[in-house]
Formats: sequence, C-alpha cells, structure tokens
Amino acid sequence: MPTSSDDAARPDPLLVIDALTAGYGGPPIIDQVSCQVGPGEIVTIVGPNGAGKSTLLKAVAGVLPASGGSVRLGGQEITNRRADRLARLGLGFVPQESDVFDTLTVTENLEMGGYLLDRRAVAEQIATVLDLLPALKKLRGRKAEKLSGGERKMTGIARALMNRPSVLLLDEPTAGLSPELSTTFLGEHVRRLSEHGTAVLLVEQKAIAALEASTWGVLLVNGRRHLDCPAQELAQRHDIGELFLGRAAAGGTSPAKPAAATRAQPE
Amino acid sequence: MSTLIASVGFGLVTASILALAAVGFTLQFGISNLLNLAYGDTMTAAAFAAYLANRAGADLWLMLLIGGAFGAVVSLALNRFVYTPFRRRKTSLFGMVIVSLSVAVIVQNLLLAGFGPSFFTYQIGQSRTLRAGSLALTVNQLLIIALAVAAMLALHLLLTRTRLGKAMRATSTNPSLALGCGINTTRVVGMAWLLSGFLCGVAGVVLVANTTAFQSTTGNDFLVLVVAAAMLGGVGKPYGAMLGALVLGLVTEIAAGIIAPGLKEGFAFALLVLVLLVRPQGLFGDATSRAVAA
Amino acid sequence: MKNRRGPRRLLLLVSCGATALLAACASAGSSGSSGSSGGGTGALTIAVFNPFSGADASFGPEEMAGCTPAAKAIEQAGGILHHAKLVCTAADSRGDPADAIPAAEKLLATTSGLVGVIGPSSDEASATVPLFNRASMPMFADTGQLIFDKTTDKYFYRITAPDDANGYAMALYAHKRGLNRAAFVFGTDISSQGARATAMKAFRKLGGTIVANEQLSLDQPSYRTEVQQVAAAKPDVIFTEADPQTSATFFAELKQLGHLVPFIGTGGTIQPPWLKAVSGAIGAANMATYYTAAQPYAPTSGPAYQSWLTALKADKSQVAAPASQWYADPYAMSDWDSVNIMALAMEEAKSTTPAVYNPYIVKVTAASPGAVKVTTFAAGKRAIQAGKKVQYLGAVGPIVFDRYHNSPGGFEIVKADGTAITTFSPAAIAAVK
Amino acid sequence: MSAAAVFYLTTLLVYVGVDILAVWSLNLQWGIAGIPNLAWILFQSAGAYTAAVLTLGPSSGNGGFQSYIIGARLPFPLPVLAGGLVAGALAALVGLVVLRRLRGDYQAVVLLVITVTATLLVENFPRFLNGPAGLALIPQPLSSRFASSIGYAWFYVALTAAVCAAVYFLVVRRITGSPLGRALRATRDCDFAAAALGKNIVGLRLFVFVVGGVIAGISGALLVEFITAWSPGGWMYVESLVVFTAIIVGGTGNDFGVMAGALLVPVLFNEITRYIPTFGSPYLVDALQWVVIGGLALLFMWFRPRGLFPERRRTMALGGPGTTVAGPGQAGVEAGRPGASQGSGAGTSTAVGGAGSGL
Repeated sequence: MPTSSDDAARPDPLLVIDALTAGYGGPPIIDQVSCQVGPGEIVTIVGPNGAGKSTLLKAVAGVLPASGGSVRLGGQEITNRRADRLARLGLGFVPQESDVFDTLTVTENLEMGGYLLDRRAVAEQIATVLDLLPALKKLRGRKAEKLSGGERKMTGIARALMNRPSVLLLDEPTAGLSPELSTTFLGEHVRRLSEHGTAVLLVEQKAIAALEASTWGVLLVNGRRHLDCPAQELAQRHDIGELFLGRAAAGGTSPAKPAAATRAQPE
Repeated sequence: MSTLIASVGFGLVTASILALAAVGFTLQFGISNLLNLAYGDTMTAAAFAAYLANRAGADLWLMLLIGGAFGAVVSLALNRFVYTPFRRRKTSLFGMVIVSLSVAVIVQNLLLAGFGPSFFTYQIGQSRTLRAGSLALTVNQLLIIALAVAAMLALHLLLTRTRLGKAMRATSTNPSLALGCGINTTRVVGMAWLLSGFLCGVAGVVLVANTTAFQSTTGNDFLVLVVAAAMLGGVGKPYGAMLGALVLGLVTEIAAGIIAPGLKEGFAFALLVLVLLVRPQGLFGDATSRAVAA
Repeated sequence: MKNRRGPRRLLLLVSCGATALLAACASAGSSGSSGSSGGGTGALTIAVFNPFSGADASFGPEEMAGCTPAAKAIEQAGGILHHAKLVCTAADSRGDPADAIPAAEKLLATTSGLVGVIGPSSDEASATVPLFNRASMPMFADTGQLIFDKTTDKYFYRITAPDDANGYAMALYAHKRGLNRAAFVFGTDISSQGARATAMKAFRKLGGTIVANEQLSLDQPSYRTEVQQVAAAKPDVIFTEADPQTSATFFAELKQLGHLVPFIGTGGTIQPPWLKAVSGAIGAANMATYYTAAQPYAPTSGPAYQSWLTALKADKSQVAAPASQWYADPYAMSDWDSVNIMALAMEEAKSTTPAVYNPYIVKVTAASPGAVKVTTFAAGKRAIQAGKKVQYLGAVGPIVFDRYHNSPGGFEIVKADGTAITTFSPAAIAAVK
Repeated sequence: MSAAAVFYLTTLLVYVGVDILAVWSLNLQWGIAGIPNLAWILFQSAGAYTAAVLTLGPSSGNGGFQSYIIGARLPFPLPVLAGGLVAGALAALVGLVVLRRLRGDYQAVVLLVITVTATLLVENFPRFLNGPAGLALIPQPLSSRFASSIGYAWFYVALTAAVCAAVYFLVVRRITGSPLGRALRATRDCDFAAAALGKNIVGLRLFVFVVGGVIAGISGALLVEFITAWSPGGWMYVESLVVFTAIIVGGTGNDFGVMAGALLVPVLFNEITRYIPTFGSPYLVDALQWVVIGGLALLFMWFRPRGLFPERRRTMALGGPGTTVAGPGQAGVEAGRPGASQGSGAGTSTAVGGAGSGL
C-alpha cells in the first residue's frame, strides 16, 4: 500500500485513526483505514462514490459503531464512544445531511452547539462564531428549515464551532453549493478554521478544490486507503485525478476514458 | 345564537382538558416517534392515584400535583423499561403501536383487578356556577380553563426560553445531531417523558373532576379524542395539538348543539379523516416527514 | 436473533404442558358432571351465569349476593336430600353473546353437580337461554327483555319484573305527583333502554307531554349540549337511566346550569355504584330532594324479608362488601328466592335431576289449599318431610307464575336512601299498558 | 361423552374454525401486506351483521322487539356470502382512504379511529342495527333439517371446517405463495420502500386488504349464524389485539404458524381461564386474562419476534448480501434506506428512524 514519505513535516497528530473497520451490519464498508490529523491541518479524504468516505467520518464521530481498529483523540482512546462524550472531548462533526436543527432558529442552533458551555461563554462564542461567518448575522432569528443550502451549511458549521472543537469533521460541506461558493468556502472559511489551530478532517466530492485548500490528502477506494500524502502531491497525480477525483468531469482539462469518467461522476 | 354561545363555552372546557392531554401525547411522539396508546390508561392510573390521595384528605390542588407526579413516574418508567428497549431492538413503527396497545391493555386491566369494575367519585365539593348571558360555567371549569392556558404558556416558555426546552426540541428534530452537540439525549428524552407524563396525569385528574365519576376504562375512552386532536394538529407538534384540541373541542360541542349530540365524537373523527386525506401530515405537520406515498 | 433454539423448545414445552393441563381439566370436569346429577351425595352446584366483567360487571356480584346466603342457609338446614353441600359458582358471561355461548357450553359440560342457573342477564339471554333450555337446565333469568314475556321454553323462569314494566311504574308515579312535562334521558346501552319505550308510552297515555328525548352515548367527557337541550325544554320531571359515570356527568352539568328538577330512575339506578356516583356529582342534599326510582317491589318488612335479612347477615363475609348494600336489593332478594325455590322443588320431587324436579318449581310456589306457607328452605324441608305441601313466599313477595313462567310483581318508588314512598300493584301496572 | 360435553366440544371446534379464518384474514393483511389493521374486528362485525339481517327476516318478527335495516330471509349460503362481500366492500372503502397516503403507525391509528366511529354509528342509530342491544334470535341455518341438535352441532363443525379448507386452498395459499405475495412481503413493514415502489404496490396491498376483509366477513357471518346473536359490545378494538397476538405468537406471515397461534391464544387462553377457580373477586380472572394477552404479545415481540413457527426465510435480491426478509416484529427490510436507522441508532436511546418530527 503506497504511503507518503514526508510525515516528518507534519505536526504531532491530534486525531489518530488506526486500522478502523466499520459497516452497516453486512460486510465492512471501510476496511482497516488509518490516517491522522494534527492541529492546524486540513486533511481531505477523497475517493469515488461509495468508497466509504462518509462511513469513515461517521465511525469516527460515534454515529456508527466500529467493528475493528481504534480512534484516539489527543492520546485518549475514543473508539465507539457515544457522540455526546466525544463532544465533551472537543470533537465536532458536521454531517452531510441533517446538519442543522430544522425547527430551531439559527441562534437556537448555535445555542445547542454551545450546549456544553456555560451561559456567558455561549454569548461570547456566538459573537466569535458570527465574526467568523458574518453572513449569518442577519439570519439569527430565522428557522433553519427556511434557509438556503449555503446558509444551512454555514449554520451547521457555526453550530459545530460553538463548542470550540479541537478536531472538526466535515462531511461534504460544499454539497449543494455553487462551484464559486464552494471554492470560497473551502479556500477561506475552512482555511481560517485551521489557522486558529483546529484540526480539520474533510470529506469532499469537489476533490480538486478541496485538496487545493488542504494540507494533506487521503485517497480512499472501496473502503481501503490507497494513498496518504500531502494534498498538493495528491492533486497533481494525473492518473489518480482522472480516475477518482473527477477532474475530467469538473474541469474538463484532460480527456479521460469515458467509462472512468462516468464512474467518477459526482452525485 | 344562545345555543351557539353556550356550545362555545362548553367547547372551551372540553378543549382545555383535551389540550392538556393532547400536548402531552404529542410531546411523547415528538421526542420518541412513538404513538403511545397506553396514554389514556396512564391518565386513568393517575386519576386513581389522585383518588386515593383524595380519600386521605387531599384537596383538588394537591390531587392535581399527585396525579401529575404519578403520571410522570409511570410514563418515565414505561419509556425507560418498555418502549426504549423495544426501540433499541429496532421494532418497526407499527410494532411499537402493538407494544403500546399491549401496555394499554395491561395497565387498564391491572387497574380493573385492583379497583374492581365499580365507579369512583372525588370528594371535592360542589363548585359555584358563574353566568354571563347564556354562558354558564362552574368555578372548577374556569379553573380547568385557566390551568390549561397556564400550562400551555408555561410549556411555550419552557420550549423557547430554557436550555432544557430547546434541547428537547433539538433532540426531537435531530437526535443524532443533538447527541453530537454533547446533549445527553437519554436524559433529555427522560425529561420529556416526565413532563408529558405530568401533563397526562394532570389531564386525567381534570377529566375526572369534570365528569365527576370514573372507572378503569375512563381514560381509554377519552384516548381516541386525544389522539385525534394530536393528529389533527400534526403529531409531534405541541402547538398543533393545542390547535387540534381547540378545533375538536369546539367542533364536538357545536355539532352536538346543532346536529346530533350522540354523534359529536363521530363528527370529530370524520373531520380528522377528512383532514388527513387532504393533509396527511395534519394541520401543522411538515409535508415531508409523515406522508409516505405521494 | 441469537439463542433461537432455547426459547423455542421452552415455549413448545410450555404450550404442550398447557394443552395437557387443559385436556386433564376438561376430562376431570366432564367425568365429574356425568355422575353427579343422579342420586349421589356429592356437592350440588348453582351457577350464577351473569356478567362479572365488561360494562355490566356489577350484575354478577349482585346475583351472587342473593345466591350464597341461600346456599349457606340450605346447608345449615341439612342440605338438599342426601347432598349436604350446595355451592354457588360464578360463571362470567362477559355480557356479550359471542363470549357467553362458549362460557355457557363449558359451564354445562364441566360443572360437576350443576342443578340450576341464576341468569342469564339481558346482555346474553337471547343467545344462551336456548342452550340452557336444550340442556334441560332450570334457569331463573334476570333478563328484562320483552321477548321472554311469552316464552315457551320449559326451563325458563323469571321472578323479577321485566324492564319494560319498570317504565309503567315510573310514568304512574310522575302522573301521581302531577308532573306532566317530562324529559327522557337514557343511555344508549341495552340495560338502560329497557324501560324507556314503555315509560314514554304510558306517560303519554296518562296525558303527559314529552318535551325532550335525549339518548346519551356512554362515558363522554361531557353532555353539556344534551343538558342545554333538556334545560331549554323546561321539563318538570326527568326519566332516566344510564351507567353511573354517564349519569354522574349529565346531572353534574344539569345542576351547573341550575336546572335540577325531580328525576325518576329505573330499578337499574338504585344500585350502589350509580347512587354513589350521582350523589357525588350533585351532592347528597340534592339527591335527597330530587331523586326517586322505581324498582320491583320487594317488601322490606314481614317474615319473608326477615328470613332473607337473617340469612344475608349470617353470610356477610361471602358477599361483596358492604353487605348492607344488598339488604333491600330486589335483585339479590329474587336470587335468594330462586335458589330456595329450586331447592324446595328438588325436595318435593325427591330428585336433584333437573329434568325431574323442573315441574315442581311451579308447584312449590303455587297457593293451594292446605299448603304450608314457608319463607325459608329449612321450614319448607320440614313441612315436606312431614308429608305436607308447601307454598314458598318470596322475599320479593308472593310468586305467581303465569303459563310463560313469568311472575310479574309490583313496583315500588323509593328514595336514594331506600325509603319506600309508594307501591304499585301488578294490576295498577297492567292498567296503563 | 355426555351430551353437554359434546356441545362444549362442538362449540369449541366452531370457534377454532372461526378463529383460524380470523388469523388467516389478518395475516394476509398484516403478515403478508404489512397493513396494521387495528380495525380488523370491524370487518368481522360487518360480515356478522350482514348475515344476521339477511337471515332474520322482517324486523316485525319476534314481536318486533328489535329494529334493523333490510330484514330479508335468504336461504343458507347466501347470507354468509353476502357477509363476505359487504365486509370486502367496506375494506375497499377503508383501504382507499387509509392505504394511499399514511405511514404504518398512522394507518394503525386511523384504523382504530374508524372502528370507534363505526361503534358510535351503530350505537347511536338503533334503527340501523338495533343499537347497543345488538341482534339476537338469528335462526340457525338448516337447523330444521336435523332431527337432533347434536347432529346439527356436528354438521356445523363440518361446515366450518369445509369453509376453512375452501378459504385456505382457494384463497390464502394462492396469495401467500404467489409472486404477488412475495412482492408484498418484500415491501411490508418498510414504510419508506413502499413509498419508493409507488402506486403498483398500493394497488396490490389494497387487493390483499380487500381479500382479508372478505375472509373476516365470512368468519363473522359463520359465527353469528352459529351463536345467533351479535352486539357492538363485543367488537371493541382490543378484540383485534387478540388476533394480532395470535399471529405474533404463531409466526407472522406463516399460514400454519398463525393457525397454531389461533389455537393457542383465543382458543386455549379463553378456555383455560374458564378452568381457573374463582379467586378474589370474580372479575379478577377476566382482568388478569387481558393482562396475560398483553403480556404475551410483549414477551413474544421481545424474545421471539418471528413467533413459534417463523416464516421461511427467503433471501431477497433487494438489499445487499445478508439482507433477509424479516417479520414485522423486528427490523424488517432496510434495503430502502441503508444507514437511516442503523446509523442514528448506535448506542443511543433515541433511535428515531427517518426524519425527525420537531417539537
């Protein structure tokens, strides 16, 4: 299994995923996947549809039970911990869908995100988060079910940030966003998070844009890790890009085999 | 016209009792996605608890408190020891209906075994009748209306202003995300069952205080109306249940006054079926979550 | 889905065991019954076949309260013929024909020493009377249904007046008090409906006006609309019967509107749960002022009544508490009479075989020259052993069977505390039919 | 055996036959098609009432002590067949209202509401079906042709058995074993898959619902012609729970399993309690019997959701490998929404499947 060489340049890992295996009761969807994220890093997991990217995040976030392997957060074993315990340990998770509380207002969503903070800290943190995502300021009183796709996603991320997570798991945060918005989102918002020292583990369909904003990349195929290397390196591997990253479909720069292109089509 | 005014007055009393019961019922559905058919029998059980307290000398206020507390404890226990374990076993939605129906039959017949097939009456004294034109309500009935309004307001404040209330709404909307926020959803769900059980118990005592005599089947007889009110408003929606209770309370009494008293519940149910045909999710429900086939 | 084998085997075992148990019970029961009705000395059984559960669950205990004192008194008098022991057994008809039929068949098939039946009630009579008749089992029915006024079933007896006669008495009493604007308020259940039609008919015949006619569906949270309609019609009397909860709710709301007027209940309302519930709803004082009820006449004085009261008090621990609720209960009294009549008929026939003693039932109650008038089994047994004829005088009054085995008695009007106000003889009742 | 014992035995056998028809009927609707028919007793009653008013003759008979509609006196098999037809028509009507748009537990509750409404209608219009008193004195069909009542009792047992056999071979077996039955099994209990499969499945379900209704009606008609009386007090919705419990105990979806359930629950349980000597108050045994029936349903759903005699497992091509069609007592087919329920349920107490409701 090819792995990358320059691990030495990376910070000490905060989140360590080691040989994690999980699935939905049948054969495992992800099989002995390992990777790690350090403070200030953005690690993007890329791969074709059905590779198990979301499953990996769910297993880490305690939503789905892992049947093998382990997850450690800051040296502490957290495999198969209940999600509320993980939140207390500083793990934030923004799922791909149902990432907000539909019937609650934006402010209430943020308050729920800060459920573990005391009352004064909640108010402070809301101000902090709104400074980070200023577009939400004028939406505070609106119910989440009435928000547009982008507004929803921002609310979801803002909600996760309320708990001041040391590790943030983002499952396809740009799904449903326009390409321009996706680029700004990944390039600015996510990057700003990492600049504050948060460790970000990201799953993205828009792989090129994501890898460009990331520090590290992991390629997942059929539930197994195929590559684990700096994001730039992964983004520039032409063969892999054509096959799995949807460059042909997204950018249309290089001619790809029709079959492969179809398979790499994003949802 | 005077019949209409009188009917509206009566309807408000029925609506108040119904609202207390239906909101509790709907809270349970909202937080646990479960149509708890044992709800009516829990009401009866609470009414019996208050009856025993009454015989030991408790007045109406203390009885309401005791009935409420008893309903809360029974509901919490049912959720903890019956419904949640079955849920964990991934029992289907309809399987849960059968589970709750079985629990209902068990609770009702345990009450029958314990208290016998006789009728029971609270000793709470006769209350004065107040009149305004053709409107005539007793002090106790005005108290019932006031109690219902106060409970609805308190519930509204709880759900919108407190951390716990918001956590309940969050858990109800999106349980796994709530867990991800660090909310101990088990505890929040337990609190919701306590709260709804309290409303259930209070509704049981109030129902009996209003009908004056009751037996082991009284709550169960009332249940269908409660379910109808909750479904009319869109199950799981407290404000929907309040509206549903108001609509049913008024419709039953007005239909009774103008058409045929014996069929007042029939009208209520016909209305429910009609509404569900047009809006399967109820008046307040959201279109996506309830309806199955388009 | 683990451990599939364990529970399965266990459950199969349990179900097999249960089946075996049932079979054993059935065979034991049926073998017992075959030898019993002959001339042995085993215990005899009278079955109270009535609802002990369901809406009319109060019927059963009431009938038992008449049966067990009689059985005890009979035992103390040395028993029937060679049978020292007489048992009253409860057989739950559940108040529903579909449940009552197998219950009746089982009762007949498996009860050892069964010699007679108290029941069935109106709820299941039309379905089960033919079964008991076919099995040649004498039954003293409590049904109020009209169809049994002219039944030709040989084993059917009725010494309580049918429900409809109750209605005549109610109308007569209202008329007597000069009340002539009546509201009719009856529950839709079968036992409440019996008296309604005849009361309406007789009340009209007596010149009264019916100003309101409400049918209450049972156990609703409120009847305010019905109350409103009754109040608007301004009646001066209300005829009523419904189950206790329904009546309590209705009268509480009538009182709330300030429209309480005299109300006359049927015999069904004079039962303790009804009185307790309605009294709780409108207060004891209002109850005393406004409520009266017509019930089958059973004198609460005289030697026959004293015999009953003595036996009941002696058997206090066996009847549903408090025993005092049955002191003047005409239905319990009629069951005391029924058991005594059957026992005396057996003595007279010198057989406990139902088909043999059945014709003697009419004989031991008929007035005839030289017959010794008795009010207990003990006295009757002595007289029979002395070679004399007996006429049993019932606690409910003299029993005069017509050719349809009906003994229509008179009616009395009582207050909530049981005080009798007036009585109507069978002749007075017949006059308004 | 004494005559009384023979009558008891024959009565029991007729009830066995009727209960077997009952569980087959509900098993088609619920076990095969996944329709939570809490209104089942309504269809049995529809059949019973229809047969009754078509056997009784004009309501002026018997001294006019009961009032009802129609009042015909049709020769024997016709009232029973008509009972089945009317119940089937009622099922079609109810099915059209309920089946199209609501999810499982909603369907159950609406069906429950419909039963209560029907009871109210019958009880409040005494002219319709004689109100709460019910109908009585229904002549037993062909009884005049038998010299002895024992002979007639055995004839009725044979008749019931013949009807059971006919219903099984002509209807039940054909549906449960057919591609139609398999298609329905594949989607039952999966509220979301049913939606995805669309109108076709709704039509199939409606068809099976109506067939089940017809059988329920026939069972009611057979029963009423035998017991000669019927009243609304006997068809409260909890009576449906007895039939459900029989199916759960026997083995949902398994024709023979549910037969065993019918023998164990309504027959054995109703009968065994008659042998329990009266202790305490007389109503105690009856009350405890209901406690036991409720408890039995719970115990089986917990320990043995597929019943004593589980339906044969068929591996379906619907889901991923390992996905099997399971009884409604348990997880059911999850192929339609992988992760929807497994995902959110891990280790939490609020394993809410599907979309949340939102307070």
